[in-house]
Amino acid sequence: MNAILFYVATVIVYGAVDSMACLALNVQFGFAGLSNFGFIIFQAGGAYVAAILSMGPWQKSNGGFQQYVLGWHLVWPLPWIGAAIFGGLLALPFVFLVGKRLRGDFAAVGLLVSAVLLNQLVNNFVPLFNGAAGISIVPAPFSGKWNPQGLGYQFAYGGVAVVLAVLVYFLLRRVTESPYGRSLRAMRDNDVVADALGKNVRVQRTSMLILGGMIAGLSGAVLVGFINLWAPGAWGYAETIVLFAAIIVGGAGNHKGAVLGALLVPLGFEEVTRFIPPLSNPALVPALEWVAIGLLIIGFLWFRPDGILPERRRILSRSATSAVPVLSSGESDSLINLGNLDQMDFRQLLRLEGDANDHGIILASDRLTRAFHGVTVVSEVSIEIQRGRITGLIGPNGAGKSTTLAMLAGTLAPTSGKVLYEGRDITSMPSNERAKAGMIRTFQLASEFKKLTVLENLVSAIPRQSGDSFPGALRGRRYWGREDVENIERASEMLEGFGLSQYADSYAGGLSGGQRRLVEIMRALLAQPTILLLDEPMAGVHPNLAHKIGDQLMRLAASGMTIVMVEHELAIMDAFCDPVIVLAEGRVLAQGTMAELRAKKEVVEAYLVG
Amino acid sequence: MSVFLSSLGFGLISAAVLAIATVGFTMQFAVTNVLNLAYGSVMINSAFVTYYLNYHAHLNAWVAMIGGVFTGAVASYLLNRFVFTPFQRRNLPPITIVIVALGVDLVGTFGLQAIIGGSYFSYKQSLGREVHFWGMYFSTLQLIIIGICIVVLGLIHWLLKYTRLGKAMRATSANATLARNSGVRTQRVISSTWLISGALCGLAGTVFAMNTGVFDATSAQLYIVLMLAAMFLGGPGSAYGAMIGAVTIGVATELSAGYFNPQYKEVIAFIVLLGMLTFRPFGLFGSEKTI
Amino acid sequence: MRFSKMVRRGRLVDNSRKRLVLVASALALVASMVTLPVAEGISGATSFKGSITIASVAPFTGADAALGPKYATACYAAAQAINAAGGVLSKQVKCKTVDTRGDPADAVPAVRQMYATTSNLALVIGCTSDEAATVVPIFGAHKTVSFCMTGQSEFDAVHYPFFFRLVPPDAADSVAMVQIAKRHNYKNIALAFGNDAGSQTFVAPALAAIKSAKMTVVSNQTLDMSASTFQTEAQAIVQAHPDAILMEALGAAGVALLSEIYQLNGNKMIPTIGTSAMIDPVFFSGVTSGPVGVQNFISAFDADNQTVNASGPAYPLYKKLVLAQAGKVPGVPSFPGLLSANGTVHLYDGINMAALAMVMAHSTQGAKYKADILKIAEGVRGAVNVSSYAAGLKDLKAGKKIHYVGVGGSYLFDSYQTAFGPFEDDQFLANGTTVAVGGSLGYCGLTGCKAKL
Amino acid sequence: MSVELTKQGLVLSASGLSAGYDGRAIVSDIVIEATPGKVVSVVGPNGSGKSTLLKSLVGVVKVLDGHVTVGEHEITNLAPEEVAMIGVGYVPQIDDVFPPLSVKENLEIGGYLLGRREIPGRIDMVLDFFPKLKTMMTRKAGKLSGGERKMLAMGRVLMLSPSVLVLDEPTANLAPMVATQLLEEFVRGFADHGSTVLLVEQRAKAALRISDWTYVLGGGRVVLAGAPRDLEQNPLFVESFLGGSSTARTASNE
Repeated sequence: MNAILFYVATVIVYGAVDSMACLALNVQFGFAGLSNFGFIIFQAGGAYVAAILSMGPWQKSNGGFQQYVLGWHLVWPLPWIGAAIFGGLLALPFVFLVGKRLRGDFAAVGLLVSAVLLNQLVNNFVPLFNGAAGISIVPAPFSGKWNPQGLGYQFAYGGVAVVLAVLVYFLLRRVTESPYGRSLRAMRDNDVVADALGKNVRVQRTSMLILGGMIAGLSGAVLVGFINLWAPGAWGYAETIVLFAAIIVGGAGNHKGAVLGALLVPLGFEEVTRFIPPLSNPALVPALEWVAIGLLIIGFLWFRPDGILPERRRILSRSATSAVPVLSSGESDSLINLGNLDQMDFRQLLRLEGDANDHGIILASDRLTRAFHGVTVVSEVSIEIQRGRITGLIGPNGAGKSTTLAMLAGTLAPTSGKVLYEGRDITSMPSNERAKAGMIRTFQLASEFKKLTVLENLVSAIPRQSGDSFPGALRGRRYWGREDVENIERASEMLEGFGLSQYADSYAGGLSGGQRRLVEIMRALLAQPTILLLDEPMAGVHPNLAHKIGDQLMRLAASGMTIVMVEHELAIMDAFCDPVIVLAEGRVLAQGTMAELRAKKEVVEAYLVG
Repeated sequence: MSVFLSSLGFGLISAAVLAIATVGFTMQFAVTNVLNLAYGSVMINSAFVTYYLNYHAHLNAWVAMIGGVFTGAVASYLLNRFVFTPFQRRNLPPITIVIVALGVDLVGTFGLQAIIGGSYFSYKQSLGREVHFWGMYFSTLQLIIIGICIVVLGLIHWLLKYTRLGKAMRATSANATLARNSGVRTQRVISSTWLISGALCGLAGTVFAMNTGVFDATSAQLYIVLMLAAMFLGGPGSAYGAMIGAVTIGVATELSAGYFNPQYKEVIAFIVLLGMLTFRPFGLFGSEKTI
Repeated sequence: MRFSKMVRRGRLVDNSRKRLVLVASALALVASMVTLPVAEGISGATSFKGSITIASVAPFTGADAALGPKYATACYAAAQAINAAGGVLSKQVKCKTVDTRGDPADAVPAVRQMYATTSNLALVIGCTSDEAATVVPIFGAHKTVSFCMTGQSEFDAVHYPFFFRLVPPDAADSVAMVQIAKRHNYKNIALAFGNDAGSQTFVAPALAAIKSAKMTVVSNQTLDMSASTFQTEAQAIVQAHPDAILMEALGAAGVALLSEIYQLNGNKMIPTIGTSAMIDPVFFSGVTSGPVGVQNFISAFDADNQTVNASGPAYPLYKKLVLAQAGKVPGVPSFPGLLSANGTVHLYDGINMAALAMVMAHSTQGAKYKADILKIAEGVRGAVNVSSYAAGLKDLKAGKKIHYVGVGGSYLFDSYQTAFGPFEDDQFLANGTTVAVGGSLGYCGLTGCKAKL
Repeated sequence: MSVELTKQGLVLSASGLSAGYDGRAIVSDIVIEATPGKVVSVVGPNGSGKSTLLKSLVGVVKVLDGHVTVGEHEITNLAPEEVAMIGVGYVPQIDDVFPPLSVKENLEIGGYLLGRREIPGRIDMVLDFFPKLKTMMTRKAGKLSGGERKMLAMGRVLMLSPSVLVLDEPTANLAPMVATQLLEEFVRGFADHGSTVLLVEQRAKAALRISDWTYVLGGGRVVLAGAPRDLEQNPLFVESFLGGSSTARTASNE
């Protein structure tokens, strides 16, 4: 009978709305690593804007018993579009909370609090959206032409809602399954490293905040068009927690999981519990719902942190040998020798144009100084790096090698002094821009993107990918596909060279220490640096292989790549680095070839006496 | 002037309750790095235990309070022992712990509501006679609460500065590994921290309920926001910062209520919190996490 | 959308015993009773041909949880009498509760589901300001007659054919409050209304009425229902030295405010005039168990209310029936306390009128019997007064025209089918029931109160 | 220096030790022994695993294989606090004090295992040994200079009158003069007084000067060992620092 059909229509609409919300939140949380605890703000904003755009001016409309701003009486779909746009704009004030500086959990708290705050303000400030009473008698789309209470209309509405949800699903897949999506997940796994590879973390986060906000706004519009009323009671901060629960249950980082979660938690819970007859304590059932949601969150995070549908591993390699058992370090190190590194020629792989090799000064530091809480670690270091050479940086522990390297790369701001790139002062240039300009650094500590496959790790580093931007991603595979295949080719080729092909499709997080180092070196090379800053690249790498890598670096340098290498394995320095700069107690002690340095008394002292 | 003084008076009361709560909250963060957003639910559960002893076991409210304090201590200890510690062992990102804490908060708050229903409760307790000086108004009850607050903060100061345990807490919070190298059994220290902070939580819950005069299962849900504001103002993890922060927030909210509009009195707390998060995430004084 | 209210203020009615058992059983129910439609029958006379259902669509949980049970009680009470009289067209009357949680986004699916799971729905009662705006159009679409308790003035402006309102808009309520103040010759008035939808509608009309009554507003406080203390507000009111306070703040907020005023005023109450919604057992027990105490409270608290014709012929039966529901309705601490609660009084009358209209129209279809409600309520020429379903049924069977004069007197509807009835000044007794004092306030409308319409 | 500053030393020995992080060995097959009254030093280029070795001895890093004993106690994989109780005092290279605590409080924490009454006496004893600290008891440890900080770190350890001292690069980031003083006056001093000293040093020559026996680490293994005098003659020694081929050799030995 059609009463049931009406109910079905309602459930369809709510299901679509919840799905849109979860998809949007999942893109922020599951893909970009943004814990947006203020998500509900965006949905609410969209709902309000859709309402006031579709209603007439408040003095006249329905007796003027409610007040609100605007009231433009726009025809569908303008109010919905307006809602989406507003949802996006709403993201801007929150950008400061998701910047690189703030701890993730602090930012989350900030957003949570914003949600509470805005709800209170709207609730108490009547002129804006009619306060606690909310805005009612919001005209449903085309309510003039058709009867919104008709079954046909209701199903049509449900249909539109579902279509929108599906469109959102495909839009988001388009974004996340692109090179840009790869960069988002890279940022999620390790934002500092992503930044050092030239990804603009702040911009990426902002765009995801905006994209998610727009979808949230749209979902709000769809809902308010259906229930024709929107009030603060409908968007308490806890709504967001329910959505988070949905995503954790469904599976973060998986669009299908988000939809599943939406259907299970916000929709399923509500509709099922409605059938329970009232018990002697009416609070019981709703209260138990909340308890259950709390338990779901804790239980899943403990027993199945990846949710029902976990994020799926992206298989890029043509020879899709998925799920390679990750070997323990021992075996793998012997395996590493299998690489045909010596036969490889990276030059055309890395698109290096010939040997433009004048050995001019490309990078220089001028009285570079850095102090941590009053303790000076690097003081007045002035060094010059020549193009097309491998410059070594050595020195005892605490000599300030890594600190100097970090300041050159821009990941650490100097307390005083300058960094000059081809004579230009770049001291204030942010690290990701330096990376774009061709200054690529590696890190001493493991810095792979854990939940990206080895191949993804490498491809993500390749610069100037047409698909590695929001608009680029939107233009779809047809636009970036061929190029991406090429990039994967190049990455696989290098992987081959390092004898790690069999790991192409396994998560980088699972590799042994030595292998992870190699991934990092390969990644840095694929970033096609003009200046390559390596921080102890050979640590934990098998000596034989270390030497092969060294030879490769020599060839690259010969064809114009500039390399700076911090390394304590002096054998490496001997073999490959010229010149070598010795730092001790944060100062430049000496410079020259290793042979010269060994002859220098103060160097021997620095190492043996202090 | 009279507005100022009377608002100041109310501010002092709110500050007293808030200070007790925030100190416990911030100690948990300092020693175990847990942002325990479930704190409010423990508060309200403790407050209810006090109510139960006071109303059904016919104990004097002040006696019943001991039960509340005990509840807070035990509940917090168990929470850390069986929820937060296991999760932390998996060294997950801090955000996961926050989400877990929110889950716990739901269970705590609505578990209580499922049992006691949604109605509201008041202690069997007289406000005592009205006291009025320097343009401030207090009930005897409120003066007692302020007194309790001063004593408790004094005790905390004594604990942290002059006792073996207190110093061990600060050492653990500064560098747990080194503390162990020095022979400190950090696990015990952490447990005692949660017991003590939990006791504060229980106490806070009870005086919170006494001061509002009436409470229900969800009364403390938004209180955590004021605590966060106070904590971040004084620097997360700093007990003394928390005291100063609490007094500032307590007084500021009531002043804004007196001069501007009581409806928006929490707004100032929110603004402070967002401002601190944006510009000085480690507080006005703190540069790093230190008890 | 749907979860919020619970978190903002889950304030409901306490019902202590054997709770843990319930927790367990409820968990079992979640699993087992998923597909089972909800209908709580009142077993009455046996020989029924089928049944009809009357649904109380209202908040049973959330901020306004106190409202739902009042309406449900009205239904159970009326149904018991109707079934005892053989039912409606020999159909048994069953009552059903639909919890909207006071959240519009929650109300829509709740109502849709109600329709999906009840085939024989004949009447809807309840629908407060929290959800009326979203659910009334749905009722209209299903041609279901609804008696709504919303005070929102939007229903004075928009016409819904199946929508009836047995209480005047909140505006009239405010006017009545001011009328009470006038009686006591109060000059300086303070206002304290919650910031929730239901309470805010009183403010503007109250201000207007105070102005036209030549009184002065010395303080006007809006209470943030999510706040836990209201000392500043209380202080502002005390400092303004009002003769009386007009207030509506349901739930803990009202209790907190009154006890803080009591404290700041040197442990003395300030005379307080509440809206009819404040005649509520939960509020009464809350405030009297607090510091204020019973004696101080009842000596200083009045509430306007629509006249409950306690001396009238309908009252004794009504009283018997309401008290007979004790324990049957979840969430009501004191049934005597409901006797003058306007939700219970007027919906009881409404159900009787609707039932009689069904008999008169020989149909339980809203479209068919809705016109007869007006006839029965306002009385056509030569109609005999009846004050119970049984009596009305007898006269209808005897072919007479009838005019229903119920517990709330007789109902005169305006063009939007809103009834304006006479008001009275109620005071609580120590046992939580109320009595009218000082005679009728007359018919209060937006403009003022007059002796006759 | 005062008589009971350190207890009579115990033999600290590790055999067949391999240790590292999340199951991956950084140092392997280590056999070393430190005896009472002697300074035994471990030197080697950085990255050779010196610090990891020490950490594994005191329970901070997991021992994957082999045994560690102090006197007759087996301390393999004991919790750091238990190792401390047995009488092993460990001074890490960095993060060696509690910055927010005052100097006095740092010392008190050092004496955590002592009875309340003993502590003040102990503190005086330590202060006699590091008189410089006397003047700065109320200052926060975070505000001390490198040298003062190191003294405090050692003082903290002395509070429990340890029988074995394990020092990780005490001279790192110290001005050469301070470093030399620290090693020759204090570190040597402990040993001369009969306690066991295991010292990891970056400044190999300085270390050799005060050591009775020295192990040279390379690539996580002991590549050389001997009396300082002999080592200095040994060409491999300098090479193991500035040549680095040692690791290559050990590697190709596999």
